[in-house]
Amino acid sequence: MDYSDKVMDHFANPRNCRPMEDADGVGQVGNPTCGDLMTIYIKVEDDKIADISFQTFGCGAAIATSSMITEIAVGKTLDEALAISRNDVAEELDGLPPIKMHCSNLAADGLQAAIENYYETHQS
Amino acid sequence: MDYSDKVMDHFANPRNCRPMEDADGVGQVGNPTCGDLMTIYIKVEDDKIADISFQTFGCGAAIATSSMITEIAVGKTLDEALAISRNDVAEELDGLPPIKMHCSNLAADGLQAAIENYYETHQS
Amino acid sequence: MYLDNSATTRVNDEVLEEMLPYFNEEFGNPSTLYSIGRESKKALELARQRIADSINAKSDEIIFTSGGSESDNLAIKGIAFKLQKKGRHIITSEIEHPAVKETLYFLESLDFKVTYLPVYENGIIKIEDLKEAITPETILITIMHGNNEIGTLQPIEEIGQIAHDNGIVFHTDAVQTFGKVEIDVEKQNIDLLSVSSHKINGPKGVGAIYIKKGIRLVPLIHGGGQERGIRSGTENVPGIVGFGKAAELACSNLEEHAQKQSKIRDEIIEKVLDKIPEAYLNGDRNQRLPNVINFRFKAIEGESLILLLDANGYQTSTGSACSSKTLEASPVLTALGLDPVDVHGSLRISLSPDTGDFDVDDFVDVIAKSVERLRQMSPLWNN
Amino acid sequence: MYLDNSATTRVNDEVLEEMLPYFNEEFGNPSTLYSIGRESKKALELARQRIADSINAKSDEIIFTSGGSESDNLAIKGIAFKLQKKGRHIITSEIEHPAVKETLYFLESLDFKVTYLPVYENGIIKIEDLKEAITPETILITIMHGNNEIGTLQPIEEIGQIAHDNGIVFHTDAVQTFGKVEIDVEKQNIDLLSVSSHKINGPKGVGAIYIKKGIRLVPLIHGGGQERGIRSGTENVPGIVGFGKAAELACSNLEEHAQKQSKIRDEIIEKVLDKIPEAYLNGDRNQRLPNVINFRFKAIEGESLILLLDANGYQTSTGSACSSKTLEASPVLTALGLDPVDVHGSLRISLSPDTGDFDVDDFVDVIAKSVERLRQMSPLWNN
Ligand SMILES: Cc1ncc(COP(=O)(O)O)c(C=O)c1O
Ligand SMILES: Cc1ncc(COP(=O)(O)O)c(C=O)c1O
Ligand code: FES
Ligand code: FES
Repeated sequence: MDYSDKVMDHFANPRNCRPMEDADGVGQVGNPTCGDLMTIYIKVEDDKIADISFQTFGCGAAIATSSMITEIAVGKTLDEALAISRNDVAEELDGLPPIKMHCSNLAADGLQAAIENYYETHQS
Repeated sequence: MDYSDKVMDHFANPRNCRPMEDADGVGQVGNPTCGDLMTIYIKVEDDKIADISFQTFGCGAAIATSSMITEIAVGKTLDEALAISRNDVAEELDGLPPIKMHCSNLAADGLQAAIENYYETHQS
Repeated sequence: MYLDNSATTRVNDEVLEEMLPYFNEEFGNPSTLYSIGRESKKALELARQRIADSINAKSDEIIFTSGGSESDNLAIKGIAFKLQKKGRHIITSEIEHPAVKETLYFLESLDFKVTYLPVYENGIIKIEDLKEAITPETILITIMHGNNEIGTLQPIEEIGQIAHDNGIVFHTDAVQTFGKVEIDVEKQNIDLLSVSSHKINGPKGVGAIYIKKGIRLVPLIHGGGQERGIRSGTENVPGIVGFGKAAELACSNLEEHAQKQSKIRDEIIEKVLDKIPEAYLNGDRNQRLPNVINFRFKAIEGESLILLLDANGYQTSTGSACSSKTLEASPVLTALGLDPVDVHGSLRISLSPDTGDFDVDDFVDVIAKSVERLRQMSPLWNN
Repeated sequence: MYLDNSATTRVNDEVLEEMLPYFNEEFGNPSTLYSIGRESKKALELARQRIADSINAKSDEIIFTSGGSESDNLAIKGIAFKLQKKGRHIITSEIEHPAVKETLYFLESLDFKVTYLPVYENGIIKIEDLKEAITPETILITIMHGNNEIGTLQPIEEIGQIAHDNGIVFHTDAVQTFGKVEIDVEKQNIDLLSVSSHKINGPKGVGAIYIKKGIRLVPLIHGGGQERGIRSGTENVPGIVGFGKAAELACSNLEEHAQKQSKIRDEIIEKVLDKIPEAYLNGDRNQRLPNVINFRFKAIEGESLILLLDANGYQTSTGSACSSKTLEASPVLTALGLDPVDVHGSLRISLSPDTGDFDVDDFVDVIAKSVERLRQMSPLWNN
């Protein structure tokens, strides 16, 4: 397994890793039976992501990609945030081992799920 | 291949290796197609082997056992000489690799053939 | 601190020293006729004798291979192809190493039938299950001696007895136990036994198989007829020399090494179970290798744990080295009947005779802190 | 003076030096997650790249094995088992190494059909014979690049072309040519190629197989999934590192080494044929490896000749190292159509880049005297 220094940094010092009691949207993806579960919490103000946090059960890459996506997403509009792809996450981390690309998928999916949850609970 | 020092000595300095023009008995065994051919020459006096020599086409063990059997046989009565077994030859050489035991067979057979040839040509 | 000796070990300095001349001084081919081949040949036979002595076998019952995987493949395919006319049924356990398991899957694709005996929560097969599984078609029982992930030991002496009572060949994968637990092929009724050098502080790429006199099998590698025709290929002389020396060192000090390691093992087990909530030992508490521990911790995932431990200077593993490539949940832990989520939270710690004295309290402390930290990140903890 | 480099070679000092750290410093398992495995993994991939570069392949087309014999077995059985539904006919030559020949005998026992192409007096197959042997059932052509006993080279580029024109997989055993004669798997139409480390001043017990992208085969050693699942077993990291370095050294100086060796080769050939009556060169004069000579001398037997040469400080061979165990006449020389008696009088001399300058005149003199001496002992000479 060859994790970049950036992956190791985000893994060892994850940013925004905490539950969020008063989140506006919560997304949970993954399956603990398969070894990964990721929860993304967002707070939305003016259609922008004002605050974001995560909790992750998973491998080093899962934790690092969760952390990284919170850094990428914060301050973005919801539309911009929805456009974040797994490649964006992997690139910002200076790459991921091929076998670990699906972990960044998980992060992108988690953020998307949180935004969808926000829309469902706030805009209908 | 692990030849004893004695084998190597008899191979490198074979005793009695020469044709014998006036032999009383000549035995030839082996098959050059199989990589070995041995000729044993004897001179008989008073029912004893007075002189003996050999020529051999074959492996190191074939040459060494030929040489050794001439040393063992010389001076023996024909009956004693007939009783020399392949094990006697191998023992005198401090042993032979298992795969090479048949070479000493060849030497014992060659001597036997020479004695038989002597009987055939002299006693009938 | 290297604590992943079940995966591989450091080559012992004495072992390396004994190997060195065979690379560039006594480099002859052991099959050649002239002087330079003779030293290699002698060295080969000394190594063979050393391996034989360490398991109470005769030296002509030992065949060198390229490692444990090749030995397992040779034993299983070799017997299957040899005896396929007699029957096509094989019995094994659910927790074999992939070198056994994948080989059996391959044979299944050729219409052999395989029974996988369950191992229950303690990671050990039941003799009754084995007895019931035997049919007139059964030609081979292959059950490992010590498990590479959880360290549990199978009752091989009894298994061998049952095999022989039923005229069935018994193979055991002893890659993890050789040099660590006493092996006596006579007493333990073993027909075929696989061992590997790099698990006992010998070099990688060398192994051996014990083949009881009278047992015949089809070779896996055909060719020039080395190793009595059972395993062709120019012999890896330096590697074999190193393996022989490593076996001698391991087996002549077996008791002492086992005692030293099981003391550390027990201390780690007690302290971890005591200090960390929802921490469990995988596999039987007593029937286990002196050098292997496997824990699971609720609500965390193993890879992230070993990365944290590595960052703190302790090199450990989640289980088998191979599984890091497939990302699949460990089939061994799954076979214990654990909750699928818990299977992902494993930590294997494996010692070796050259594991120096170390500060168990600090190690346990690092584990406890790391587990706590990952649990704080985990949506599964206290949710 | 060691002149049996076709049997095995001395490990080059630079090669050994590069291997050493991987025994007891960077000894990690390349499959593990943590830091110590990473260096091994890198070293493994560097070696893979070096082998790939030296035959114009891509690094993911190289799989490491335990040697030439395993590579041959994997190639041939792997394709046979993979394609057996397509057809069961294989074409080879009469002078293959036992690692190929015995593997084919094994497949014949499983009802595969094998055509053995004749090689004629020069030791080279005829392309017309190959064309005629092809049937719709043919799945594999396995013909060696350079012969290990007589040194002749087969026209592999043409063979590969014909294989591909007919949709047949082409394997070549390049154990003797790798590092000595240029190999370009693209240009030479090669699908599978076997190489071995210990023939090019690398360590014993390591080899590789080139598998062209897209070619699928059944593994020989099943298990943990190393080497992309094609060859399981913990990787022999130091051995592989040494092989990589040896390949780099051999292939980057190939031209220079070949010229130097063929000059000595030609000098020995000329002087022996000139000085010794009834001495003959076995195999084609020109289509041959730069480092291999094989003579035959009437009325003498080879083993006794090499023993005499050894006693005079020159280590040579009768031919293949393996044949010393079976005592059979060389099937390679027999395939040349020689008189059976003459087949026993062979002498192989094989050079290496580290063969120092030596006194060819003295060597030829020793051969001449030894031959003369043995002829004096021989009942076949002048009889
Ligand atoms: C139980 C067991 N069997 C077989 C093997 C395979 O051995 P090797 O890596 O030497 O091929 C291993 C180790 O990897 C093992 O632990
Ligand atoms: C042509 C050829 N093929 C295959 C082999 C087998 O290689 P190894 O000894 O590495 O198994 C050899 C050498 O022994 C050889 O010369
Ligand atoms: S979360 Fe599944 S492997 Fe990374
Ligand atoms: S004479 Fe046949 S091998 Fe010795």
